[in-house]
Amino acid sequence: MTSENFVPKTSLDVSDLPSTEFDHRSPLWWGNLIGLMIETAMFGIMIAVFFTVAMNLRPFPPPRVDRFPVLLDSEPNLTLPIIGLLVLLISLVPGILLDLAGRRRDVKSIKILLPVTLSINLALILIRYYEFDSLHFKWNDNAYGSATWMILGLHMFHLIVLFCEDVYLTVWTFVRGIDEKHALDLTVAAVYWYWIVGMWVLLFPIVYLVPRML
Amino acid sequence: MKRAAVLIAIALLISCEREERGFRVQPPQADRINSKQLTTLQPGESIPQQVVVNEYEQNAFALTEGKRLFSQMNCVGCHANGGGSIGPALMDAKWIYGSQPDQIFATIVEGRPNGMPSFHGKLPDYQIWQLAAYVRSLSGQTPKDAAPGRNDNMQVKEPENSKDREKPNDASLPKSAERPE
Amino acid sequence: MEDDDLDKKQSTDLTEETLEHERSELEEAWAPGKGFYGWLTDVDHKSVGLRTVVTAFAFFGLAGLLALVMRLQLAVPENDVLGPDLYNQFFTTHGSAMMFLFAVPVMEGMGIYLVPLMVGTRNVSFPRMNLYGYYVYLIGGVLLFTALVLNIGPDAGWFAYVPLSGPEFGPGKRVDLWSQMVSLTEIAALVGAVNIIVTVLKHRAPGMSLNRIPLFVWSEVVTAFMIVFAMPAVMLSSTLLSMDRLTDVSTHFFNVAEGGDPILWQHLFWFFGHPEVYIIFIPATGFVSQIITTFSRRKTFGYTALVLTMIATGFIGFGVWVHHMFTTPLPQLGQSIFTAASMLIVVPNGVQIFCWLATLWLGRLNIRVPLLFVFGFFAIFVMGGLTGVMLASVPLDLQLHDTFFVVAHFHHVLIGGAVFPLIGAIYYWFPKFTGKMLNEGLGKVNFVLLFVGFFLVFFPMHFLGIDGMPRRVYTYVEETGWGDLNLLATVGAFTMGVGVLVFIVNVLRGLLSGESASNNPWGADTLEWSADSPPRPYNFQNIPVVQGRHSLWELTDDAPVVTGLHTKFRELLCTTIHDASPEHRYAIPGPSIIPFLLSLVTGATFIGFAFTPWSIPLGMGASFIVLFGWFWSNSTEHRPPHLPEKDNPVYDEEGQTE
Amino acid sequence: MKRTKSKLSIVVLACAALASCGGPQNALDSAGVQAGRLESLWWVFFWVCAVVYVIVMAILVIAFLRNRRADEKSAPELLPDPAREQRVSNIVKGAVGISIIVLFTLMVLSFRTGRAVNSLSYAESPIEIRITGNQWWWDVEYRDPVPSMNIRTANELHLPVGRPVKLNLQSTDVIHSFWLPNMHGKIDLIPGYETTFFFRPDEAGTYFGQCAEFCGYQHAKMRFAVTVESQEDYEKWAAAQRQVPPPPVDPLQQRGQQIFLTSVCTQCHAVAGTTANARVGPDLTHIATRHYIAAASMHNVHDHLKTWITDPQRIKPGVRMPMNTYAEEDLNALVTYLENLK
Repeated sequence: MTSENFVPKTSLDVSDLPSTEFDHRSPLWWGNLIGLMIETAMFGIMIAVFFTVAMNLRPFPPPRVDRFPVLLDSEPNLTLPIIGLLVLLISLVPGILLDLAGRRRDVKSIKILLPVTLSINLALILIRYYEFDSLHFKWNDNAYGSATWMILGLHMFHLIVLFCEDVYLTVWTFVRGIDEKHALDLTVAAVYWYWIVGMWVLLFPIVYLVPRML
Repeated sequence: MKRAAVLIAIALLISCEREERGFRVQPPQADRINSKQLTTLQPGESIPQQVVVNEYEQNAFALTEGKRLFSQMNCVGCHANGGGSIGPALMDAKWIYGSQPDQIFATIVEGRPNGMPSFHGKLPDYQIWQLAAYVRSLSGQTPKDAAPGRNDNMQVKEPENSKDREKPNDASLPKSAERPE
Repeated sequence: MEDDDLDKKQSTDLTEETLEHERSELEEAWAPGKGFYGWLTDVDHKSVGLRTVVTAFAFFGLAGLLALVMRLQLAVPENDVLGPDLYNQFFTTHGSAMMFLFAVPVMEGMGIYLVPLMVGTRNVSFPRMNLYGYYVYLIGGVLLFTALVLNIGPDAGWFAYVPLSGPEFGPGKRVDLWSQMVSLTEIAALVGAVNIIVTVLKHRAPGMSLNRIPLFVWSEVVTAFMIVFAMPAVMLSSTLLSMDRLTDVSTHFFNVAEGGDPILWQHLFWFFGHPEVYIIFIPATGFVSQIITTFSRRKTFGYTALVLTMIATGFIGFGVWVHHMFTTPLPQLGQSIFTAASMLIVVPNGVQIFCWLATLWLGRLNIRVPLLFVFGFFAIFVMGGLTGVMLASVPLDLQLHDTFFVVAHFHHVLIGGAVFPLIGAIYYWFPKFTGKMLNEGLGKVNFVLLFVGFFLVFFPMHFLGIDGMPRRVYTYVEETGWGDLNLLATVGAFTMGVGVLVFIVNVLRGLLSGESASNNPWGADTLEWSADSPPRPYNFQNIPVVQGRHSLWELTDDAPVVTGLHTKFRELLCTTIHDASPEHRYAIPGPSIIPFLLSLVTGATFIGFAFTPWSIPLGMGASFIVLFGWFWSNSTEHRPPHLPEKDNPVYDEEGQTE
Repeated sequence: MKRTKSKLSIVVLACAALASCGGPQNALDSAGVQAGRLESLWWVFFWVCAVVYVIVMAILVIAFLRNRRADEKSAPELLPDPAREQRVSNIVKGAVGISIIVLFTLMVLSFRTGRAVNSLSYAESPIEIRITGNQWWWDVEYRDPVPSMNIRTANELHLPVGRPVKLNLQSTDVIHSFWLPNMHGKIDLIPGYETTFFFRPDEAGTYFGQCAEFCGYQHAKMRFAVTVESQEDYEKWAAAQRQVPPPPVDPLQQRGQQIFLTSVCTQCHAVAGTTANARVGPDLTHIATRHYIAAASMHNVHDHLKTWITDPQRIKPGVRMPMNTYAEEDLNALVTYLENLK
């Protein structure tokens, strides 16, 4: 008790405990994880919206309106999306390496890997930007267009956010070096990255394959 | 502090006219129905005519009411959703009988040759002014914040609040409908 | 660090002098900034929590005033105090404010203030994010009421059903501003939830294993998790709605003709909307549990049952939303399932009620104002729960749905189930918040006025509903014969108004001239009562090691305390998730203006989104700049000059510390 | 003790009020088989809930009144007598068990009632009525295999006793909800969805219903009236409704008709047998046979018609009916004409 004159008889000394821990031992990791739960919920709801729309529209996907005569087979193009998916999967390699390097506090490889991931992020954002065309629909053509644009857009938003995060980490690393806290930040960013990839592995078939299956 | 107060006051005024739901309004310029001048010929100096402002063009509710009337009074029948079919298009820059509020009002009230019926006495003035305001919103003459959004039906045109402003060109109007300088 | 180290009590060299020295160092390290700027940048969870609570009560008052005007309008048939336009704005703002700006924030605010104290730590895990959350919430709230003053108040109901709220039938910017308000307040709610969860998971005092966490903390954790899964639904759906309406965007999510669906909106909204009421109710059960335990002077009856029922409620709460939609064309099967779920959720609530009754029955009561409010809670909430059972049945709901019966029901549940415990909680924790006691006599008057007033205003509404009076009507014609009961309700409403007035008076009086409170005026059992009243910025000079479920009651005076945390800068102790044995130390940032700046950017972005889609890219750019500064300053603060090297080493190319 | 008395008296008052309550718009004054089933289900729920409430309150009050006081100084009871705890916890468990059983019973009962009220949908030869919700009035169309036998009216229904009614409901604008408490619960009218709804009126009389889903400015006054009458009366009414009203003979009415046809009215309203055939507003062919105007929110009498025509925005602000200005005698003629549209 902190009343003025009370002197505790015994104590539990924590002064020799470390000041940073990885993974589930770190509050930051948990904060990040719960943030991801929130975003996952968002995507879950968007998927529900997508399928509601898919059930409502006959035929699905609806005929293309961006050209004349109206074209009935309006499934999205797959070339660019598949490229994007592959790049995303490949990007896991530097991602994992960076994660491990962070745990090893291996400054040398960190300084190599950060720019690599950064450039891959950028590439992905560009691919996504052009990916919107392969849908054949604008967001305001019909509910199907709206839903798909929203899903792609939400995911692109996360690509951009992660890109910004990496920019920050790169700058810090090259200016101030790697300390315990930023080693932790690297691993946490890695979790975010895995989540982004995982989400897309889930969303890709929904956005691009379901229209062909229904 | 004072500036803040001023800003708030401005916001207040703007939003009030934007969002006002005028249920029992007196129509603006109700007196002008019969004061249309069909020719520039007149004895002596021509009377300077001040431009009529239609407050409804600033008012979201009035514009929406105009939109409702536009379909319920079957304007769509000829003008389609502004794209025009039997009647001229209303979403472009071209105006046969003038793009000014009072000119549109007159066109609706008096009717025009080759098909435009006269709504004289068929609608209360304030509803005609609402229609006139909406007609101008079709070519983006009204503020985007006040213009109506998309309809809950098949997408046929970009909604009024997304329509970019056309530059009205009244060159093509017949002498009769020209406004005297 | 091993678990059994907890029991290894090292004799300590703590003396008056060392303690004095430490205290002065802590005072310096944790002191907030000076003056208004200091207030603007203060990241102390207590100041943030208290601000949230006060702000929420302010909005409660405003929304309450709106309610009084609405009651005036309904007092007699064909009344014209308000036209339909104003009335619609009023009831929509009343509902939205009560749900988004009062109920959820006030519960989270109490959590943000109390949870760190109750689990025995010095601040939340992410203090700056915490502060940011408050400012975003403030902006959202001010937005709603400014809009109302400017005649842009939302007028489509707090549920904003499309198509009435859609682009075709909701002209102007009213609904847009509403949905931006929703997004802003939900951001705040989510930020608070993350903070509460992580704080409870990682910063509990040594020895506070999962089965020793105070019930209020449990309730806040369950609530926080519900927020995490429910709020995204409303954030997203309100964003979809504003995109349907937005200039140059006009998507078709809710446009039947283009494959959208008005019923989709109802699903999305109630998927948030029903968990919402448990998000409001569960913290209130936390209050009730704490108050009952303290004032019946005995261990809580059925602690485990209470925890499990809270969690159960949290889960089932997500499975009942369709009972808001029984009158829409839905498949029979779906209806039956949701009826079953809606009735099932009564069981955990019943268990809670029984456990509390048992505690009261077995204990020796110390009847003070907080306990009176708990009494009111029972009398009102139980009735609301029972009418809830009626509404869960599809056939009965066909009659009662969207009538004043439902108005009566959810006011019984929300006012009885949340507001009464909340006011009781204010009476209970006011000494801790301010170091002053509230007046018992005034408290009793306050309780009686609220209690009687409540029954006068809301009980008659049951009959009005059965007699055919729908909700959300701005007036009613004479021959319906609804006049008398409505007049009675209006009288009751003003009685409640007086009651709230007495409450305010009591609070002000307490602040100005209340008798000063000791650390533990109620002889309560939870850790916050071992801190000073009001607590110091660092809460505890030495974090206690918890000995049992009722920490203070079971505290032996040779119990060890935590030493060795840095006193020169802000540091928290992280403990393991399950049994809370010390794990590592965790430096947290101090005061900063950046959260405020970021909240400004967020606010501008969202309000701008009511007018143009371009606010999103612009806002993202601005946020990036601000966040860059945020992280940078955050990181530099982890290397304060006096921080021993071993606490945050910098590594060189070889991975060796320099 | 006082509080408890007041609360008990409230419960008593509740029973009294519920038992006594009735009227032309009351869910517990059933005039149809569905409402009857719902009503009996209601009473089961009501008494169960009442009993539970009284029990809980009794325990609570006794717990408060029992003479075991303490204050914040008195030592907390951390190790209570285990036997006693056990007894109480058994009681609690029992209570939980009982409440589960009760809930289950209630659930089964409500499922059964649900089945029962839906069973009528197999009834043969119902009267088919298409009801279209508009902001803020009800468009009513009696559908008959023979198109010429259709009846078009608004805001008022006439139904024969004991014959099942099938409603096809749809909405042209926003979501409305059709609610006729004395006959059945509500059903939503949702744009893009066509919903059907069955009920059977069993008692003659006039009943009122109202839109139950918030639908904008005049949600409060979007009412409708239902007259349940004997088969003969119904047939008489229907026959009259199918007639085209004869052209007016007396000069005043003729003037009224002329005003009607040449002024604003025809833009929205229809009168069979004239050039007025717009479907924007309610059909006025037999307006004189209706008891109410303005969506059953005013009695259909001379003065009301006048005020309604000239200044509807004062009576129902926001309603679609525009304000009109007529010279006094024109107005008289117009109203006289309408009053003779039988």
